[in-house]
Amino acid sequence: MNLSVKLPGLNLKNPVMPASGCFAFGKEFAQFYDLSKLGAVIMKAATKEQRFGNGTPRVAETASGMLNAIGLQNPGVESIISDEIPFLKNHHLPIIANVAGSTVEEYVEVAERISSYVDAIELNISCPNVKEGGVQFGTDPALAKEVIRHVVDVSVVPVYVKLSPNVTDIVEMALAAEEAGASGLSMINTLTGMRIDPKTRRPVIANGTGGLSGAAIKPISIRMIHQVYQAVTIPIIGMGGIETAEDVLEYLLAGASAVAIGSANFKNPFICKEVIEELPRTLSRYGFSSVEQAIGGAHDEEVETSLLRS
Amino acid sequence: MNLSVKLPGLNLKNPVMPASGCFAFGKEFAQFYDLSKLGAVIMKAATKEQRFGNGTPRVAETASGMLNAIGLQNPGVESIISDEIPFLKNHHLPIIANVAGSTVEEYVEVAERISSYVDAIELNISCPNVKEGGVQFGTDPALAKEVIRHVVDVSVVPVYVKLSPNVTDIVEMALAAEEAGASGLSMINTLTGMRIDPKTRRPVIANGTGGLSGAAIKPISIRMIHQVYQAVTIPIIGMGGIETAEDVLEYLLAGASAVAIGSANFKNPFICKEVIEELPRTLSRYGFSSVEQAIGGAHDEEVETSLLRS
Amino acid sequence: MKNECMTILKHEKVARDTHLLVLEGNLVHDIMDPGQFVHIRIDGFYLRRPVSIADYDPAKETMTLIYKVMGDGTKALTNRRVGEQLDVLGPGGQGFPTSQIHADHALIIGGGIGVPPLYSTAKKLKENGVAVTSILGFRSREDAFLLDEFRALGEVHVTTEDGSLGRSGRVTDALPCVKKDYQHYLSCGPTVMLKAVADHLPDKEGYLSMEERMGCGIGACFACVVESKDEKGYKRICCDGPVFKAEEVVLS
Amino acid sequence: MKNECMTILKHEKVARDTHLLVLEGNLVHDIMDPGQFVHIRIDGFYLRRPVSIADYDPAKETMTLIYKVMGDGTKALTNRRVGEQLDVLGPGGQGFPTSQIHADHALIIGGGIGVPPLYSTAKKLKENGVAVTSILGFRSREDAFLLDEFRALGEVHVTTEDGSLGRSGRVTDALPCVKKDYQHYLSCGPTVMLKAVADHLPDKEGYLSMEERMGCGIGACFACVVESKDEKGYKRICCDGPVFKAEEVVLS
Ligand SMILES: Cc1cc2nc3c(=O)[nH]c(=O)nc-3n(C[C@H](O)[C@H](O)[C@H](O)COP(=O)(O)OP(=O)(O)OC[C@H]3O[C@@H](n4cnc5c(N)ncnc54)[C@H](O)[C@@H]3O)c2cc1C
Ligand SMILES: Cc1cc2nc3c(=O)[nH]c(=O)nc-3n(C[C@H](O)[C@H](O)[C@H](O)COP(=O)(O)OP(=O)(O)OC[C@H]3O[C@@H](n4cnc5c(N)ncnc54)[C@H](O)[C@@H]3O)c2cc1C
Ligand SMILES: Cc1cc2nc3c(=O)[nH]c(=O)nc-3n(C[C@H](O)[C@H](O)[C@H](O)COP(=O)(O)O)c2cc1C
Ligand SMILES: Cc1cc2nc3c(=O)[nH]c(=O)nc-3n(C[C@H](O)[C@H](O)[C@H](O)COP(=O)(O)O)c2cc1C
Ligand code: FES
Ligand code: FES
Repeated sequence: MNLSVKLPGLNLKNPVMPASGCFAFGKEFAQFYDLSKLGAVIMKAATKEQRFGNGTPRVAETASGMLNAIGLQNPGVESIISDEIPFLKNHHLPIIANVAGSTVEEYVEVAERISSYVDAIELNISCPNVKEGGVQFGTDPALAKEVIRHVVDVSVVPVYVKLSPNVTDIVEMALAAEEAGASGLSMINTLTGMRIDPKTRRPVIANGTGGLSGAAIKPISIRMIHQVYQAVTIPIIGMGGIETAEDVLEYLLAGASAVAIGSANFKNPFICKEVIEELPRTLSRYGFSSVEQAIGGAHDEEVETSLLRS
Repeated sequence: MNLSVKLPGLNLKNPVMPASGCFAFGKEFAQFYDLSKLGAVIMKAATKEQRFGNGTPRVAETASGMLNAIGLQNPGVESIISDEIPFLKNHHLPIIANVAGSTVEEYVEVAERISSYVDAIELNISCPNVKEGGVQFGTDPALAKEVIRHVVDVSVVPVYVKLSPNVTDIVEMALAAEEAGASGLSMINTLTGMRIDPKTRRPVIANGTGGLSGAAIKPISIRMIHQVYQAVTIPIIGMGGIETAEDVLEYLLAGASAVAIGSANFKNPFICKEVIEELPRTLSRYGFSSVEQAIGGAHDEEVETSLLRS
Repeated sequence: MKNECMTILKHEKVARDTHLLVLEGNLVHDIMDPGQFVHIRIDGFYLRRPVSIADYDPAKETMTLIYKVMGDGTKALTNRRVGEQLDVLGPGGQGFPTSQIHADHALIIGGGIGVPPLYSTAKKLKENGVAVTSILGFRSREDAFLLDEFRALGEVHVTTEDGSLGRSGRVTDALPCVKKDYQHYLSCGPTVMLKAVADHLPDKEGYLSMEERMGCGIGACFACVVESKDEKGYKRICCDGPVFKAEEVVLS
Repeated sequence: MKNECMTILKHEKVARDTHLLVLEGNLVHDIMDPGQFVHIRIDGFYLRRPVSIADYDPAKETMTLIYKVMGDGTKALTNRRVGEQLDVLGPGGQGFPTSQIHADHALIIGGGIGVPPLYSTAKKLKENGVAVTSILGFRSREDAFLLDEFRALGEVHVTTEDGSLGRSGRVTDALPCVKKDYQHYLSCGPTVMLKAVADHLPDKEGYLSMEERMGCGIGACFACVVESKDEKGYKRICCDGPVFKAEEVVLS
């Protein structure tokens, strides 16, 4: 079974990678399995300087999901380049840098600095958990275009724009990204949510709101990817609630060319490896002979399925 | 324990009511318990003429939730007035009419016709499952204002505007509703989602997309109500994923003055009754002596809680 | 209709991916007709699963369900053990009106997992003095079940898609084999099969049991509608059905 | 660290809302120090639950956990039966470095559900020739557990908030009763208690086991950080801790 997918800057041997922020820089997961099994790896967000993030608690549980407000804690782009990327390079897999910032300048500086060390940039204009920057770039098409254009200009590798689902019109945002020169899209980041603890009468998360991820959000992500796939020509990396190889197939059919697994790594540290191993069986059970064949399948005019119920 | 809440047009003996579309016009649930136990009842959407709704399948299961695309099937406003409301009137409880339409004119006609038979109107500008009308009024503040103004003008009872969560800025929509004369808000309608069946390679729901409801969306609704409570002065009826009396308390603390239970009626037909019965115990366990006392509690400056862990 | 935690008395595999479940509880007294269904809650799943009542015994307060593993919900159901409780809502809907069928002979036509509700239907008919001939279609030999039970009630024609048992083909291919003169047929199976059956037997009085994805299962959500030929224009499968007269509904 | 389905050998109530769980599996061989924890997956809950290892026996491949029902997850855990399997990730983090404590005497200070990890800690210390005195605080008599076990290891002072057992008050109120000369203390309990303890004993070498809400439990998500006084500025409780030197972390 051919699991490989070719995307701008990324030659993936399989379409499955860990999502940004749920895998740090890989070291912790390397004790569980060989990281070279992964299609690629998306690193935790990089900002210009070290960031300490939000107060704790930073996570809360929800029905079939979780909230997080880590607040982009990371050691800063220089430290990532010197201390983290070399470890990942040893595993010979495509590396994607998640780039964040508070201002256009910061985005540009981080992207410029890191792009020559990685295979692609995932431009995070959608983090709902920081006071400045982050999500306002992800909800306003004009602001988005500006930051994307500048980052595309300085980056030596393709730029994938990570979209926020907290918008009225996801297609408009996707088109803005495409027009501004994005090589691909990454969908979706978390939905802004909140839980209140009746004991303390306060939000569970110190930051107040947090980003909702996990199986709960999968239908929203699938819907958005299905819409966006019809509107753009650049490829989509899909994510949100993936836990099984069937979920991967659902994303491929909706229009994703590759997928990322986030919060499910916390439930099961082997999840990426297990999903990759299961994927060929799942694809062939549903009549596919490669990953490429399944991409966008839900949009094909003619479908032949011999799977009848009796 | 005083469970009563007074809202414009609604003297509720308790703050719990079934949500629109999940309880039809009450007859089916009357076989399970006495409807007069309810705080109020929100009827299925009414349109001017009978509507047959969308193709089937109309529902799909998701993690901790469900998608639906019923498509506002209803017998039309005249039939609701003559065949459905009399039955509910027998139970001596406040009746809220959910009003829908494709055009401003239709909304106005339905509201004008039905308002004298009910205690309040829930103006549904947020149904994601119909081709025309519905959600575009719920995502554009200017359009929203127009339809709300006209409906408020013709209605003889207070108008609660049901907001769509599928927007970038829920506060903007809430403020628009308040400015246009709404007496209250109803939050939230469903989030637009999709599931794809790998067997058929097509969306599970005939309509393609459907509205996501259930426990999965509760954190999003709580967040939106928490935001909107700080911005408006009109009361909020909260809904989305309520399954327990603790969930009700979480909504009250976030800023809802009353709540509606939707999809959970399908899991457990007794859910509204059970939650109402459990509510006094839950309130007192967390130190409240009335429902009113809990409303907006998460926004109070000073909180006294003696609940320490040891 | 009741919502009851019923006790699992028996739970065993009867064919490929097909399990028989015997439940005990008060709710059994409310069953009016064969062909009604129950709506089962399965831990960890948001929606209930509708399953037809295959057999029931008010004296013993038991009912039998036969279900096929189609997805995650029915798969999880297979893990429930004898002695445990199952949250059941029902009995729902309108079954086969066996007491209104006054005839010498009736034809039963069941496809796959549509067969179970026809078992108690056939039993009731026989009790009422109506002889029954049955056509039971399955995909393959390993999928077949209840054959002996149906044979005890009358003539049985089996079809399988792969020809591994009985006649090769579909249930409609076996229609010419039925030599008995019957005026009524009662059928349950996938909608395509029901349509084929109805098209083949335009002159007979037919009763069809239909399936659709359900929300509430009690008539309140309008998830399970089917187009009907009456003035109202639609029927809800969960409460107006699942059994309809063939001419009442539009099969597509 | 391993992810293993461990077998439940014992599961019983030991105090109000407090349950003892004995698990068997290979993972026990990986335990380095008392005070490490395991991360337990509970069906139907999205996040794992961290629970300290109260005792362990590599020879028997068993470990003991003691947990209190605090919310829905721990409540669901109480329903798991002897003989069933539990999905456990661990052992995680850094425990109490008992082998590095070279002293005649050490003080153990545990509050409520912070007591369990201190049990194997006290045992290890005693094995290494360090005498232990323990202060164990509970809300009330019905919440107390492991008292006899600690008494078998040395002097024990009990405090309860309502005075129903031992001295009335908090663990810090019992500090003056400790007449033994100790240079080290090892403590686990709510953060407010840890802070009070550290403030009372500024001249002693202290080890604190901390709690925070966790995502991954393995160091990858940065959910569980605490401010630290080193150059890096933070520590992750799940992997750099849960046990820290008192002066390493900023308690607030
Ligand atoms: C009135 C009625 C009677 C039925 N009687 C039987 C029976 O006696 N034996 C039996 O094996 N099956 C019966 N079915 C079909 C049975 O309900 C489905 O096979 C079952 O719901 C599949 O659940 P799942 O979790 O395994 O599949 P999934 O595909 O995971 O289910 C996902 C969702 O789709 C729904 N769904 C999937 N397939 C169907 C279907 N064919 N009809 C309705 N809903 C569906 C499920 O209920 C669930 O909400 C009946 C259906 C209806 C409507
Ligand atoms: C390192 C460590 C060791 C622990 N050891 C023990 C022990 O030995 N015995 C024991 O009874 N408890 C222990 N706890 C606390 C225990 O993890 C929580 O009581 C438990 O997670 C509560 O889960 P719940 O589902 O009952 O509560 P809920 O409130 O429903 O849980 C909701 C979420 O909050 C988290 N959470 C709630 N309270 C805490 C808490 N105090 N600390 C961390 N996360 C929390 C849960 O893990 C879950 O993700 C320990 C915590 C940590 C961090
Ligand atoms: C704890 C946590 C931290 C995250 N950090 C980042 C981040 O730094 N940058 C980013 O673009 N997305 C971040 N995300 C979002 C995920 O990459 C992903 O888009 C989202 O969680 C949806 O996928 P999932 O449902 O599989 O988790 C984070 C998510 C979680 C749960
Ligand atoms: C089957 C179904 C039908 C619905 N029909 C309507 C409707 O007619 N009008 C409306 O305003 N909301 C409708 N809703 C939305 C609910 O009233 C409610 O806002 C939403 O489901 C969130 O609440 P829940 O999570 O408790 O279900 C419907 C929801 C469901 C599940
Ligand atoms: S399933 Fe709700 S009306 Fe039939
Ligand atoms: S819980 Fe993820 S880093 Fe500690």
